[in-house]
Amino acid sequence: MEQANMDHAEGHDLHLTPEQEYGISKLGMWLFLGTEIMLFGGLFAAYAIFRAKYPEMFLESHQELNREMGAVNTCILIFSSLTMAIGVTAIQRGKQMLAGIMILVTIICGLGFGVVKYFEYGAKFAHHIYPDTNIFFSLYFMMTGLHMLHVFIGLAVLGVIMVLTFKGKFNEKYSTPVEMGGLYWHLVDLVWIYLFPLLYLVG
Amino acid sequence: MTWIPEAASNLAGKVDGVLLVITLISIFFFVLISAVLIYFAVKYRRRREDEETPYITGNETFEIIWTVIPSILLILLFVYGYVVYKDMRTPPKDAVDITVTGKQWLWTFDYYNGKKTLNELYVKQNVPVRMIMRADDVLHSFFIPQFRVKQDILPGRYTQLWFIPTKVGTFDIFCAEYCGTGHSAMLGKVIVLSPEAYDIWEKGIGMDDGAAVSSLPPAELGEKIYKQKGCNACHSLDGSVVIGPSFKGLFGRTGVLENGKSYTADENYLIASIYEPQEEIVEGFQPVMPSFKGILSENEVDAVIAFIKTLK
Amino acid sequence: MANHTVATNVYVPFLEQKGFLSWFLTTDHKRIGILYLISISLFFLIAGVLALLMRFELMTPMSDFVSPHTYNVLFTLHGSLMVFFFIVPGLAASFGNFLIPLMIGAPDVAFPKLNLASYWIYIVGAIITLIALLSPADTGWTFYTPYSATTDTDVVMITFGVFVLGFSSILTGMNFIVTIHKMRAPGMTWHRLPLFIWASYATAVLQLLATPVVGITLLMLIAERSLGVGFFDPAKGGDPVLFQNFFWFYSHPAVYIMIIPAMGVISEIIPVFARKPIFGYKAIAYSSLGIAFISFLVWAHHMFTSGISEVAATIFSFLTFLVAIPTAIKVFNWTATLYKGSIELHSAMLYALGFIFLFTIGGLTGVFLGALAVDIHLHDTYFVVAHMHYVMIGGTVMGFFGALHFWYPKWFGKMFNESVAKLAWFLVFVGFNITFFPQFFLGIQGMPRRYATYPEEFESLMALSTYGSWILGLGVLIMTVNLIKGLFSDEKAPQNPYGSLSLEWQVPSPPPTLNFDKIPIVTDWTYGYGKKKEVDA
Amino acid sequence: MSEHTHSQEKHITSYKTYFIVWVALMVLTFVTVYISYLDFGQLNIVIAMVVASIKAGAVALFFMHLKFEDSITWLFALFPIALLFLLIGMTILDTFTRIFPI
Ligand code: HEA
Ligand code: HEA
Ligand code: HEC
Ligand code: CUA
Ligand SMILES: [Cu+2]
Repeated sequence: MEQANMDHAEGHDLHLTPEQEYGISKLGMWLFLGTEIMLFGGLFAAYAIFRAKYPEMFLESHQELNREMGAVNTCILIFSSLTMAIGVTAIQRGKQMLAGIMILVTIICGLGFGVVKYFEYGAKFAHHIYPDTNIFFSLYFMMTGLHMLHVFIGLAVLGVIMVLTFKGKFNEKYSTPVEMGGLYWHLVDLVWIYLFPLLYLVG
Repeated sequence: MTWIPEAASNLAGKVDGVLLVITLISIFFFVLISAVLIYFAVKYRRRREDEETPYITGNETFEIIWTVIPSILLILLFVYGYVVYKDMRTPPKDAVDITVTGKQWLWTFDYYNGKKTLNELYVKQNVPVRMIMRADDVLHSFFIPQFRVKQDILPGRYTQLWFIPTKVGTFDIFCAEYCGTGHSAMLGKVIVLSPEAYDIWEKGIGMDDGAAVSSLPPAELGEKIYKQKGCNACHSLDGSVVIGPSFKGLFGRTGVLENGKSYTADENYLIASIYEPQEEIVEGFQPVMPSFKGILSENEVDAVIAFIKTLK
Repeated sequence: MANHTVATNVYVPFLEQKGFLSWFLTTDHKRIGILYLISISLFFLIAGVLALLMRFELMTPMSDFVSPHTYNVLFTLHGSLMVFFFIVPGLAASFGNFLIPLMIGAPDVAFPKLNLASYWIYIVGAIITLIALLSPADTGWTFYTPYSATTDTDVVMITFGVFVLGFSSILTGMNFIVTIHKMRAPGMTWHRLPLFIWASYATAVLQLLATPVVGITLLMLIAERSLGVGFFDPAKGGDPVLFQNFFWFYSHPAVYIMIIPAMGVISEIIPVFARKPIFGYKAIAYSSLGIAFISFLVWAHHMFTSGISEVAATIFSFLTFLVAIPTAIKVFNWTATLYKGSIELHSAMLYALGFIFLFTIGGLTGVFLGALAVDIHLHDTYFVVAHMHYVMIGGTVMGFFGALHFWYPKWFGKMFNESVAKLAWFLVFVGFNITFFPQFFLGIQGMPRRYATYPEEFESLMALSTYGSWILGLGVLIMTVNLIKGLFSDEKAPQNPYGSLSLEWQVPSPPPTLNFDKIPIVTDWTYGYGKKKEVDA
Repeated sequence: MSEHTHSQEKHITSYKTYFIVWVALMVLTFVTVYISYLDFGQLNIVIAMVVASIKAGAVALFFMHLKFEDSITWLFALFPIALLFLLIGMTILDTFTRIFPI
């Protein structure tokens, strides 16, 4: 039987210790990532089916995509994942300045990713390729679009976290938000790791 | 009315077999549970506030019994249901093919012998039929309760079902998949003819169903067509608006079209409305009426118009 | 015996604070529970009135009260509001919020702010859907393509509302899972948890992992309508049946999102009023998880006639039968709990017993539908309508009403009139059966669902069903009035009127803001009723 | 709060580990791109997916610290993936075993 030492539950707020709060947030974040997988899941399932049904269409259409741009974006995103991870370790070690800078670099990379995507979409539209061109492009636009949306949400979240980091709100004792932001950002990377080969390479 | 509709196809009896077995098992469990529940609720009702109750937290033997027995029954039921299903899904080689097209909100049947009917399906008693089905617009579902057959029909792809009609008579065809405003009016009839009667029908020419009908006075023939060819799905006779304008007082009426022009419902207008309904859309209605070109002969259109004239 | 170390220094009931903001910015799980309770009840009443209108139209075969189009709109709204705005958030969000922290001995849920956000997301979704009523969709609650992609009515708005609502469901599910994992009081081991908690946990997993799929599916449908993509449009190479696969991947688990919390409620009510430990605790607890898991594997039983492959149909039929097994276990264990009990027929208990009767009928008719050959005949007939109302009203709504009557004194600190409650129960029970039992026969006879007009041969049973719906409506009305009147009565509810051992009854009624003065130390499970010989861990 | 408060000690991953993982990711990215210019027929997608999964695994295990998480986190990380396979698997099964009468 465990001992109760929970007298601090009195008072106005939930007095959870930072460790408890950390455990709670982390589990919650992972659960949320699970739903994200299922959210993209519908599109992945549609991809699998239509690819098996129309291999030629996929092969032909994917050649319209710009492999180099995709590869560049992959590198940008992987690099941003690295800087994000370094940021997390930095804050866990109490290095606020380094952490802040790393998050800043991550954000810049995210923006860079957006810029490349902007040109990619622009090029597609210029070639009169739209979401209703065929099923491959429907998938392309919806998958990358939903991913882009996640990038933007991630950027907004990281922006806030960065400001707070520079303000010195986080340190080796309390770094939960930075870590959660990091988990989310890595998920964005993770999804792209699949999108890139599926759309650009083996269409 | 019996609790189960008449069994009018070779498949019906088999389906009813499964239905009966499930019903019996269900009644057994339902009666068992209700009886025990009521018995306990009465026998052990609280008589005094301080009654003592035993501390029973479970019993593994019971737990196993009531897991294993239902499991076995359920698996048996699955197998029985599957066996009959397999039968329902496997048409015999010698089945005759009839093509069905469903569109909002009519059925068209194309026969192997080149005939074509609307909303009425003619089949020969004891001859296996395979229906090859396709939709023009949205999902529909071809359902004949007395035959225990049902299959959705989809745009862009064929589906099939089969049956052997065993009883002479007329049975309902329902559209069982929701397909829009006229869904509940998308009704048809399957007419099972004895082999002799079927041969006579087969020999009949054109789309009229037999000489007897053509000899009707035009207005009566028109009324028959109104019901048979599905006009009644969309046009009422009592002035109420279903999907299309009511036929009541239609002849000679003046109105406005979607394109702003006005019109008078004279003979030519009515003929055009039936053959090229999409050309002139009455204001306030949707362009959903199918063309009856190739379905109604000129005589038949004349008959319909004669019928409409009688509706003052 | 659930140990309670509730001190009695300053007791401030959570209902004490007044003012707009104290409600609308509250992070108190009990208040958020009330907000949900009010919202879902409103939707239930609105959608219920729509149902009464529908039944009124169906009294005669012709379409004489409303036009077919209006009828189609009515059942679309009735189904969508009932499913997405009443029954899916339903028990899970209202009673789940109220009870989970209390039952596990925690001051609040794991993420109180997120909890509030979930509620407001629900409201945003509801508002979007209400705006959609300006041009209501006529697709049925299942939004099947291609009809939903082509109809002139506004499908985008209502599906977007449901999409937004989905996030509320997801976040609530996530919140509850974390709460149950991380916030249990010391000594509250998994095998001491009240069964309602197990049920909420299973439900939360379903909400968390099934809801995003319907989200993306509806998004694809919206893209289909607004961007012209063709995933589900055969003319563009798409496949309408794929939509159904995706939709039911969510919507079948969703039916267990609806029922599992109600099963949890029943598992709480029965032991208390029978004064007996629940029979087969572990079997009931794990069967909730079992149901949740298997429910992901059966979705295509809604599609046996849709043109899916026979192989798939066979596999899904088999798995459908499996899902009946954990349910059967629960039903038998509840019944066995009554054995040698000291049974009080309180209104909450009447609802619980009603649940067992009616849900058994609903469940058994589900087995009819799971059987391949029989489903071919019964699919999309009134048999399905009857089945779903037996499980959803006979099951979930009975559980919901039971929960309302059971926890009412705890939640509000007031009492309702018990005799009136019994009368209302009787009307609901009888009215319900008169409304929906005839529909089984209608279905077997072949009467298709979603029919605005119908052949005359079905008239007598349809009319009977309509009369029944009036009795049912009257019952619901009396119950609602009785419960609302109770709020204004002077009768104060005692802390623990039924002698329950569960933690929520060990704090004052209504509970104080942070539930407990001190986190309690739990030394026994929740169901230690009766003369005890040994302690069960 | 009963959830064992012991061993809440965090594992802090070193910068070095991150760099190694990053280099591995870059190499693997290069490999997929390179391979995509060759033709292995049906195998193309298999290879691409295997490589992608290795990369995803590396991100999850090291960048996301999954390697150091408890079993519940693992469960909730893997279960959705299993469900995703179920969704894909069963819809594919359905789509490609259908009967077309003509
Ligand atoms: C609360 C919601 C709920 C619940 C719990 C269930 C429970 C079940 N449902 Fe139901 N169902 C719906 C809500 C629900 N359903 C809805 C809303 C629809 C229609 C959707 C639409 O199209 O609009 C539907 C439709 C539906 C269909 C599709 C019908 C069709 O459209 O053709 C099927 C087919 O298999 C089905 C099966 C089942 C089964 C097998 C169960 C099982 O879980 C039941 C298990 C319970 C028992 C079996 C009873 C207790 C057990 C015993 C007493 C033991 C002994 C029993 C035996 C040995 C048999 N349901
Ligand atoms: C939780 C789910 C739920 C609930 C509780 C209900 C409740 C009811 N349902 Fe519903 N129903 C569905 C879910 C539900 N339904 C779904 C999903 C469908 C399928 C839709 C589709 O096909 O797309 C459906 C379809 C459906 C049909 C089939 C329509 C068709 O296919 O053509 C019918 C027909 O009888 C029906 C009837 C009823 C009735 C009479 C009630 C009664 O229980 C209602 C009881 C009455 C009330 C609750 C009102 C009480 C209030 C008052 C008397 C006034 C007081 C007012 C105020 C205080 C403001 N429902
Ligand atoms: C699917 C529904 C549908 C069916 C079936 C249908 N109609 Fe119509 N009909 C309409 C609609 C909608 C309109 C109004 C829009 C238009 O003018 O096309 C209409 C218009 C008409 C008009 C012009 C009415 C006016 O007020 O100007 C005539 C005449 C007509 N239909 C005859 C028939 C006949 C005859 C049949 C059967 C052989 C038939 N329709 C079957 C839907 C239908
Ligand atoms: Cu055609 Cu319903
Ligand atoms: Cu289901």
